[in-house]
Amino acid sequence: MKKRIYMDYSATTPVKKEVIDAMMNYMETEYGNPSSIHSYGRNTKNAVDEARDIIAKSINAKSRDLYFTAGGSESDNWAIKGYAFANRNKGNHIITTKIEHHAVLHAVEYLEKEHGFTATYLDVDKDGLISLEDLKNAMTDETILITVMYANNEIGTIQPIREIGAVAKEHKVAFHTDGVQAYGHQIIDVDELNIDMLSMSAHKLHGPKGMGALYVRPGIKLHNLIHGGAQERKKRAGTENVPGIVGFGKAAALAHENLEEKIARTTALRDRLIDGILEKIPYTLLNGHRTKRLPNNTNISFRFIEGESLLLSLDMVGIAASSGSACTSGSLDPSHVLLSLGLSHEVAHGSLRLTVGAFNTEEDIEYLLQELPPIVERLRQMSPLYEEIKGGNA
Amino acid sequence: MKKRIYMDYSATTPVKKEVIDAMMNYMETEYGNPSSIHSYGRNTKNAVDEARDIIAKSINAKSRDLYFTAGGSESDNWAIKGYAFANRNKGNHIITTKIEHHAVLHAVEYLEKEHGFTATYLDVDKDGLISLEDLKNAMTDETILITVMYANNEIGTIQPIREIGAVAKEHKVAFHTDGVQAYGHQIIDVDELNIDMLSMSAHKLHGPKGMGALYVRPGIKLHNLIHGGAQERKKRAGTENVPGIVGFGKAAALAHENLEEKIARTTALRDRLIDGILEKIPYTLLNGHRTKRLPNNTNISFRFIEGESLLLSLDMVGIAASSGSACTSGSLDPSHVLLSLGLSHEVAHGSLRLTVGAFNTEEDIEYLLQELPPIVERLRQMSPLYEEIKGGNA
Amino acid sequence: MYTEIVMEHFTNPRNVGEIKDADGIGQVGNPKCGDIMKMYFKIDENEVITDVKFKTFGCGSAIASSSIATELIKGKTVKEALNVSNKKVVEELGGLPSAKIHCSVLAEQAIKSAIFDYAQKNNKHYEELEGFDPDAEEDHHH
Amino acid sequence: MYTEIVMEHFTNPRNVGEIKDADGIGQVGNPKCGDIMKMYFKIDENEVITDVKFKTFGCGSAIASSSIATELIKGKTVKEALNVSNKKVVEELGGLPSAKIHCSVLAEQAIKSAIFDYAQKNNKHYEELEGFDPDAEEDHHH
Ligand SMILES: Cc1ncc(COP(=O)(O)O)c(C=O)c1O
Ligand SMILES: Cc1ncc(COP(=O)(O)O)c(C=O)c1O
Repeated sequence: MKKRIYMDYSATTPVKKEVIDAMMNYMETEYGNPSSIHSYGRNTKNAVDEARDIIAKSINAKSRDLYFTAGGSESDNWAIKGYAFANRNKGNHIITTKIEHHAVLHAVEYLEKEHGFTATYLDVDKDGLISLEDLKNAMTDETILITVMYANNEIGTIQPIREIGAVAKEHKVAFHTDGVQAYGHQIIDVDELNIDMLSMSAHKLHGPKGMGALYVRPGIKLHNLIHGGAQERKKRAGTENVPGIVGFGKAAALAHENLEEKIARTTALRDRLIDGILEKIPYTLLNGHRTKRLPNNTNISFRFIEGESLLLSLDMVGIAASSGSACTSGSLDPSHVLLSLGLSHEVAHGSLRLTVGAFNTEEDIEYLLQELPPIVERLRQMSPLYEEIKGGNA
Repeated sequence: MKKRIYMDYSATTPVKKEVIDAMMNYMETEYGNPSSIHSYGRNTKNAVDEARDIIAKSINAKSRDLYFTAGGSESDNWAIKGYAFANRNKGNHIITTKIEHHAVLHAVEYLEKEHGFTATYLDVDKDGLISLEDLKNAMTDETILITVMYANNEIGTIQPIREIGAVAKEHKVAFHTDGVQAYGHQIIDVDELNIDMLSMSAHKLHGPKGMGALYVRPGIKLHNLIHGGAQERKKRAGTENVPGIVGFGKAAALAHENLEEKIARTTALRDRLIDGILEKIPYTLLNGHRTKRLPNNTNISFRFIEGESLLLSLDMVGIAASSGSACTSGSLDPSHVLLSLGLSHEVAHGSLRLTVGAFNTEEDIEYLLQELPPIVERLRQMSPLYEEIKGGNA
Repeated sequence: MYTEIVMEHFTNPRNVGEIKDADGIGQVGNPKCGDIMKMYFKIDENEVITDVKFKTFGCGSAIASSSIATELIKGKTVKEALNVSNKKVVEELGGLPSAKIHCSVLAEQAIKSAIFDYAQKNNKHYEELEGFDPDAEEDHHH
Repeated sequence: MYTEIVMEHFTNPRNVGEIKDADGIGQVGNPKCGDIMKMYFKIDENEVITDVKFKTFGCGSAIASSSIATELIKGKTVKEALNVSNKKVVEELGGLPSAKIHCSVLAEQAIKSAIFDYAQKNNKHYEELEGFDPDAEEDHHH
């Protein structure tokens, strides 16, 4: 079989064998509805409770404050719209950033466009970091919510979450953070970090797709996004996705086993990747902060070439990667995140995201470092932009 | 092993072996994000497209008009809130019924309470049917949406969908129907039935939990419920639950194989159940229409006893059933559906729902008919209400 | 959902039945709410509850609460029976789901109600029954 | 996503390169949008395109479109080349995803642009080029 190396862990991850095994029992045998009284129902209810305990504990929260959802996007939408609708009597202003995932950005824009809210979109510096000064200056009497992502999905930059939480606390506004890329990859303590709401998604940590969670601090009031049955303490209706929940619980448990060691291992792979590429290939540029970044994230712009042709070429040698966010590919505009860093459109178009994970080895990295330079060179040879530069240099 | 007979197919269904097999490949091997360009992504994208084609075809719709969601509740909430928000310029009145699932009822109530809409909740007759006269009389200049469920989850009654759709069409208002209990169990043609929006849920037809769909007729405008990435033609964000979607597709394909034969088989089991119980046990009453009902649904009130103790007793002899809707158990109030039929609280409390399915046999029915009478008699012997009647009769 | 003790008492409830010539009969609850408990007491001249039977319309925990409550008071004096609280019932059952605590309250009320009946018929007065109204709509809905 | 023909042309693009003494050079597109196509034509006295090379900055379909377009016109007359439409390019590629149709438009424009350059230098006039503006911002964004 052709070599296949997956380096797109931030787009999604393979479901671990142990996770699949845990889920299987709840598809084949224990398929009851947790709301049912009979034995089928009771058994699944216990399984749901256990998974909730695992995930709550992993962020130092109480189980009763954790709600299961159908993914990171739902969690983000619920936190933001739910909070805005339930607290509009306190004010109508929301603060966020220019580099949020679209699940946050479009939810905030929707509230602006259709429901009378206003929003401030904070700038970031060339490394993708917001400024706490800017944040404080953006606060008005009408501000009710700050939503700033924990770690960026494209460039991996990690924001000063604790400090943002402190600003929110001081001003008595709620703080939501999109932790989809961070959860399971960083040590998160919602109390220590002053987080009021945290969005999580199972498929970013070897759990199932279509499964997420939202932590909501006691006292925070939200309107439901999905009304209906009494599930999730009446806050999120719908027959529980029991296999999904069980799988998420298992994935969370596995992710938090020796998390620090895993972070160290992944960071080493990442650093070899970043250093190797920057060293071997000229006209390259690392996007995102060099150290305040996700342990798995490498994002590099290759001048004079375009990202998609790079991806296709890598795919042909068996390497799966991404250019900008997987969600936005198919669009002609370059990523809003890269543009927010101050990159020109042209350079933003030529970016490559390599996100490594549990199943990557050092050999994978060496293979990439061997395959990538000729691919870049070949595409550059085809590029009229490179020709100009060489002309200039010659 | 102890006998275990599952007669709670309306709460949820076992996932079929073929469905699990279809899903497995997309957990273990083809785990890519459908939005990704590389081979992992392309393979999953094709799988999603195929599932969409199957389901769209099964309701005589175009694939591009079918959107995947995380379940029936989300579909209902999206259809109702999404339509209301997007069409408030046309009016603020919604027509629904008193016997909707809470996913519809609470969504409509939320719009009333928090967003300035008004609603009419149509009565039903003793069989659970709405009157078309009432519907027409409820129409005002402000009416924008009619949402009436296809088939009721507790009593199985099937509404005159085509006729309701015709009224909606004539008055140029949108018609949404909660088809969660009907889809896969009835032959549904959205064009023939004048349905503008149809909610579906996979776990009611041997598919996975946490997976649903919404059909939306071209021209119907909805606000998104979940904003974010460009998935589902930009109408429903979130990384696609690929295994869930594939499983739903497979379940839908299986459900529609010889559907008419299956309906006949299930109807025969149901009729034996209904007739057997009514014949063998006195002081009983069938809830829901005798013939305009789901082929799998039996709902009977047993006077003088309470439903939960009946369920527990059945569970002890290995029979899984439900009393009212699984979603509402745990609440002290009897089901809003049964009360809407005109039952007294006392009688409503003593109701039992038996919903049969693919894995039930005639022997199961006979076993139930043998176990149920002594259980009912034993509970009645304990009941002070029965004592009174006997006293009166003696 | 239920403890083994609850299930055991639901499956094999003690003291089910009626006492034709009871000295005190109490009925509490309301079919609207889905539970009615009726208790029959036989009480001797020393105010000892020599026999007790119950009938209950209600859920599993209502039946189990009735059963354990009758066990707790059989052979006890009226005074002792009046001191059986709903907490005691829950304790003896090894716990009840929070939505079902009201069943234990009902059992306490049923005992009080039967003794109230006995007290009225025999012109007795118990300070534990002060303020007790057997016909009050018990408010266990929130 | 892409047909086999597209992938084949992306992997083995024909006619990549420059022509130093080209008779016509055309460049279209814009780095902002992520694609630039540049074509070099060698044209003989009979107005036959004897050689053609291209350079492209862009996605897979932009490169494949350039490649197939150069194949379509090599050895053809200028007149014939002017009649190669973007539809023809898509057809020859066995189809393009709808989001990528603009790449085929770019290829058509690149051909026209190179011929426009040749026409200007040689004082020629082609009615197919009437109204063609090689510097117009091609509007392929919606
Ligand atoms: C009629 C009806 N509508 C909606 C739902 C909700 O579906 P889901 O549990 O998939 O969210 C159900 C089932 O619980 C139902 O029976
Ligand atoms: C930062 C971030 N937020 C939100 C999401 C959305 O999560 P999901 O795909 O589970 O809906 C993603 C991933 O796609 C993400 O990376």
